[in-house]
Amino acid sequence: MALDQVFGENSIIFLKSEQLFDWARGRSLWYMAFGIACCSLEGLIAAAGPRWDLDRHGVFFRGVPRHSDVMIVAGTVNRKMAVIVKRLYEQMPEPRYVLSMGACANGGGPFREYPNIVNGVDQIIPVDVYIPGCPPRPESVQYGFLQLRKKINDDAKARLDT
Amino acid sequence: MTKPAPKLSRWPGGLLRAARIALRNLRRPNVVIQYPKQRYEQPERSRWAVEQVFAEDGTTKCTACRICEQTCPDFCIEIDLETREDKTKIIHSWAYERATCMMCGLCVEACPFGAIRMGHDYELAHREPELKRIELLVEVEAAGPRKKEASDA
Amino acid sequence: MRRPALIRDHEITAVLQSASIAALSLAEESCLGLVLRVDVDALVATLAALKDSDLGFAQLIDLFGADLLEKRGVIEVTYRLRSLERDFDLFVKTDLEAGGVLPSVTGLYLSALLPEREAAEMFGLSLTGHPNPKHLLLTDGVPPMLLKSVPIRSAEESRVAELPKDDLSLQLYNDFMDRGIVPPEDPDDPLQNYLFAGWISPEPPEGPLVPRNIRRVPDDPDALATDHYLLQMGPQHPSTHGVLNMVLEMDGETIISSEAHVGNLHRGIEKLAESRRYNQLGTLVDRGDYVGGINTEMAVALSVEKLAEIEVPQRASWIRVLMAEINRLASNYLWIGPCGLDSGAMGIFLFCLYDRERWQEVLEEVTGQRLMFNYVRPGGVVADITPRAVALIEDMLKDADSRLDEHFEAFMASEIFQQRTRGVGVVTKEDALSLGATGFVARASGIDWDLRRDRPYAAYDKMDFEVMTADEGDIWSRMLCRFDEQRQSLRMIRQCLDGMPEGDFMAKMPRVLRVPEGEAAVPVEAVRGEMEAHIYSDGSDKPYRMRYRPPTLFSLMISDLTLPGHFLADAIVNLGSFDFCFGEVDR
Amino acid sequence: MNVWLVALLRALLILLVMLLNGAMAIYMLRKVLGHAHLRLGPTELGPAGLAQLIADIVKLLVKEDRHPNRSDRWLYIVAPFIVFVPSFMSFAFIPFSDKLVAANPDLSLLMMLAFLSIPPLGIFAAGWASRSKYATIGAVRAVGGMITYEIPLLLAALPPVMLAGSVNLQAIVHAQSTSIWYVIPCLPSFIVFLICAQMEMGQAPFDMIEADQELVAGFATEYSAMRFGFMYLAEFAENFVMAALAVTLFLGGWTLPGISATALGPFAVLVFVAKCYILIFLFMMVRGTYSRYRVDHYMNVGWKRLLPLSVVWIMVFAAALKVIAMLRGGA
Repeated sequence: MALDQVFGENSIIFLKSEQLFDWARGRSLWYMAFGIACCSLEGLIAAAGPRWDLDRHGVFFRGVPRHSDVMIVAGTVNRKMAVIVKRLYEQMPEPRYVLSMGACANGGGPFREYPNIVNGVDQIIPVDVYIPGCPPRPESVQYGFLQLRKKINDDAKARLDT
Repeated sequence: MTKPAPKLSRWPGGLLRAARIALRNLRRPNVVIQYPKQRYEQPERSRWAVEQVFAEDGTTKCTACRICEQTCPDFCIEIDLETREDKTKIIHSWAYERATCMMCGLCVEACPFGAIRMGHDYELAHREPELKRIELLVEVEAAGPRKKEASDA
Repeated sequence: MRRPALIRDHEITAVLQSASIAALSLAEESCLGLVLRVDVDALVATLAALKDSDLGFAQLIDLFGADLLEKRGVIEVTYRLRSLERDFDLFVKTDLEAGGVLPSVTGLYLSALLPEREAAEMFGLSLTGHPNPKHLLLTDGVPPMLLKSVPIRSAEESRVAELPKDDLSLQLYNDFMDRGIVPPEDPDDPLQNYLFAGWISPEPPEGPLVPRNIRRVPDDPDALATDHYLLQMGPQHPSTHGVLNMVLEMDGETIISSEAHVGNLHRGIEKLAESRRYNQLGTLVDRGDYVGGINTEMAVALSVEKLAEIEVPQRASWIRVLMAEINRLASNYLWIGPCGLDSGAMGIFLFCLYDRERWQEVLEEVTGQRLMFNYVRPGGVVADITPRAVALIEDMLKDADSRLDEHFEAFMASEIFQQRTRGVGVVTKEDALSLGATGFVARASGIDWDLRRDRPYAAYDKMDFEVMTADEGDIWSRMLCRFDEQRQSLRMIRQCLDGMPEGDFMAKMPRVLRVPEGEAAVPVEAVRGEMEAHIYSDGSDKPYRMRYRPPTLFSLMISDLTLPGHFLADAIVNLGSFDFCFGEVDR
Repeated sequence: MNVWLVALLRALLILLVMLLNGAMAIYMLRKVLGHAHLRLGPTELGPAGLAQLIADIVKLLVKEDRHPNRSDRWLYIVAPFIVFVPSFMSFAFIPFSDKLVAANPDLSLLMMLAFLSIPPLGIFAAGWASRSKYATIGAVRAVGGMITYEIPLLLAALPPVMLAGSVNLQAIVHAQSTSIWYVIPCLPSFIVFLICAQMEMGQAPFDMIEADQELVAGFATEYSAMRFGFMYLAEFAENFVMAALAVTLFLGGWTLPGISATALGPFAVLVFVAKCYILIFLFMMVRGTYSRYRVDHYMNVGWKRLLPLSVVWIMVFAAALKVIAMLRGGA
């Protein structure tokens, strides 16, 4: 068998290890405690609370963008907050994901007529999963995390098929 | 002055009491609702995304009167309709921005025909941005305004 | 209950005569009470005379503007003074032309510090004599939003609105731009405190925020002086409870001065209220104090009912009191928990979350949502309480008191926490008065004032409960007051359940409510302090102007005062003890 | 086999033991904190969430390792190893059972304590090199705190040495297996030892170094991916080292009161590890309930209360030993 088959781009070892990495990335998502408004009470605090324990899925709260993989934008992003959100997104290490949580982050929500509001975080940073609701239930955030895990698996499969 | 405040004592009495309570809590059963397996049964009034209510024979109750479109404070509902000569209306698209709706239920209260209600499905997370705006009714003939139901004000 | 003699208008005219000020008019307006209209340049003199007089106007409760350019061609600025001994509120109003100059009254009442900045930037006025006249909520390049001439986005605009890319102006960009500090392009630059996505200006903010004993640089130069550095407790910080951005000037670990940058969550609640109907105001005000939604909705409902003379059925008032107290319990739990977490105790945070979940179950059962209720409307409540909710409350009340004692024992009585909180973050009674503190912050500093008892609204006059006040004013006494408030709420819920009268829950309301011309404000004891929705109506179905008095904006000013001199660790627990809610501060 | 190969094999074995114990401690913390707070720890992956551990570590391995560009380049890279290597080396002296000990020099107790005093330097280097203000405050606090609590730690470890008459850990365990466990005669020094151990591990109520709420992540603010993984693992490995030290010095190491050393045989290791994990469980429960001291509070607890207490206790202990020796000798 050609050597690059063994160690090259699409060799067996590379494929298997890639699957393992994607499995690990999907299973241990650490989110950054960055609650802007009311959604943070439901999505970050109540979801990590004793009733809907996010820790079961391996989703753990880290206070620092350096250690976290998922950034949950929970709340309204207005003009003053937009650059702060963008800068914090830049400081997260590479395989990073964004969960746009709540009506305000998805598309401006109840305040989208106010000229000072950014209508939807996807104008600033690439968003992976949108979670409708105002505020969404803690379970809808967990459902969002399951969607994110499916998305990571799909990306992994797509990378394998090519 | 109700309960007098405990004085700051030199001996760690408070710490030992806290330890006793912590150990008692260790024995308490956990209160987790394990989401994917167990589900929290929602009360009947809980409000999530707007859904259409269809009459018994499957036709829509919506008479395209646009009251809900005007009531919604954030313009989440957009009805594109065209009235033909004989006064019947065709609803080309009953678009509803589910992702930016604040689920306050004002449109359901304002709808005189009870054509929409607030659903109970909270698993609405989606990945594609196109799904933010979904069409609830497409190319449907609006119901005639004859039977005007008593709306629950 | 002691009812001191109300202040008659002749007493006020006597005070003005003695200070030789010619008041424009002094009239009793229908829904508002005594209103004193004064010319702009006599404003400061009037307030000074009123403050020094023996009528006891010690507190400036609120200060806001209103754009009456179409009606009278003026911008009207209202000052609401309160005298606690005489239990009386006086409205002092002045008129300014568009773009006028607003004299600052921070010399008399310190509580005008932030509201003046906000009134000036929202109505395009300019401030004189203010120690720190920067923008508060908006950023540079944004027009004064609350003027009627500034439109909000139309339906098409808001549906597809792309914020112009280059217009992402940021107040801090501009602040540092004109100080000649070029922001580093690379986000990884460590010299910036990466927590705040901005950067650090070498020298401290100019102008002392609070003109008190703040040492800008070490007093004697030859002492072993460590140079001060700026620490940014940025908008993303695990313990700032939201998007507060504190610029702390630190000397080692002690804080020299602190300046709060707010406005990161400014969503224009007051501007949007001018384009919403009266029964839709609840959805906006819910998102103001997003933890205590029912109380804020009740404030709007009471003001509108006072204006439109709607008589609310008995049962609706009782349900309002019941739901308000349940909401207060749920919100207080979300204050005890984070206070514990700030000082490191993880256990108490999660137990309080579980208790809050059980109370949220009741709120969802009755109103349909866990946090944004949209339940209290002008005229009553949307729906009646269900038997399942009553059952849930019953079994909750059985062990609620014992759980509270357990929390108290497990967390508050431990010596470590007491060492962290006794004598820390002390707010003296004069500071609390001069900075307009209301609610539990005032009660912890010795001001015996609770709107539910002193000016009962809804069905509070039929409840019997006590109000606890402590007089040290440190974090420990704030916690004691709040714990006692929880116990009183439990008592009130018990009384509500027993004494709930029969009857319908909503008065006969027209489909579209038109409120006659006028102006009204009913102060409500919201969870975090006194909140009122001051509504100007012009006869149409939409309010002409709604002022949302944020209680936490005033406790933010108090925290700025109490921070200097403490350690960084104390600052964290101190900020947590004021229970900020930034949907309300930034509105 | 030649000596070098044996030493290398032992080192690898000890590295495996350390990684296993560090990872186990991380998993145990999340489970214990979960159950102590009425919730479950990780349960989705693996039998009881055990695979969660592998997922975390593999994810940390493959994460992008970014570091601030104007930081002190070499110190930034070296710092995690200054934290990791000493706590790895101190694993070598733990007597797991009669024969199972990697290295058994005569002064194994002193060597272990010496290695345990190096990580504060690593933490300071990490905090200083990453040039962020929060990290620097964390670093300065780390050095101040750990130095304050190392002296009482050493003094608390002295009474068992006096009783056993030797500084070799294996000898202390043998001495305890013949007579009673040393926790009974020198209880105060056991309590002081536990308090100082809690401080060395940087856990609440002495959570100064990585005070989540105040300093966001303390010295590890600027570290991402596997560098942070090293320090996180080292901190939890130190958990195990402190528990092992406390067990060998005070709770009779791998021996059980009644049974002799030979009868135990292979079960000695299980007994030892079980005792260690009971102590680790105690540390974690304390971490989950108590709030954090302020910086100056725990400094004066260290200097003004623990230090004099342990010095006075040693003098009293020595005097008591002398008196007992005289009585037994005399009678």
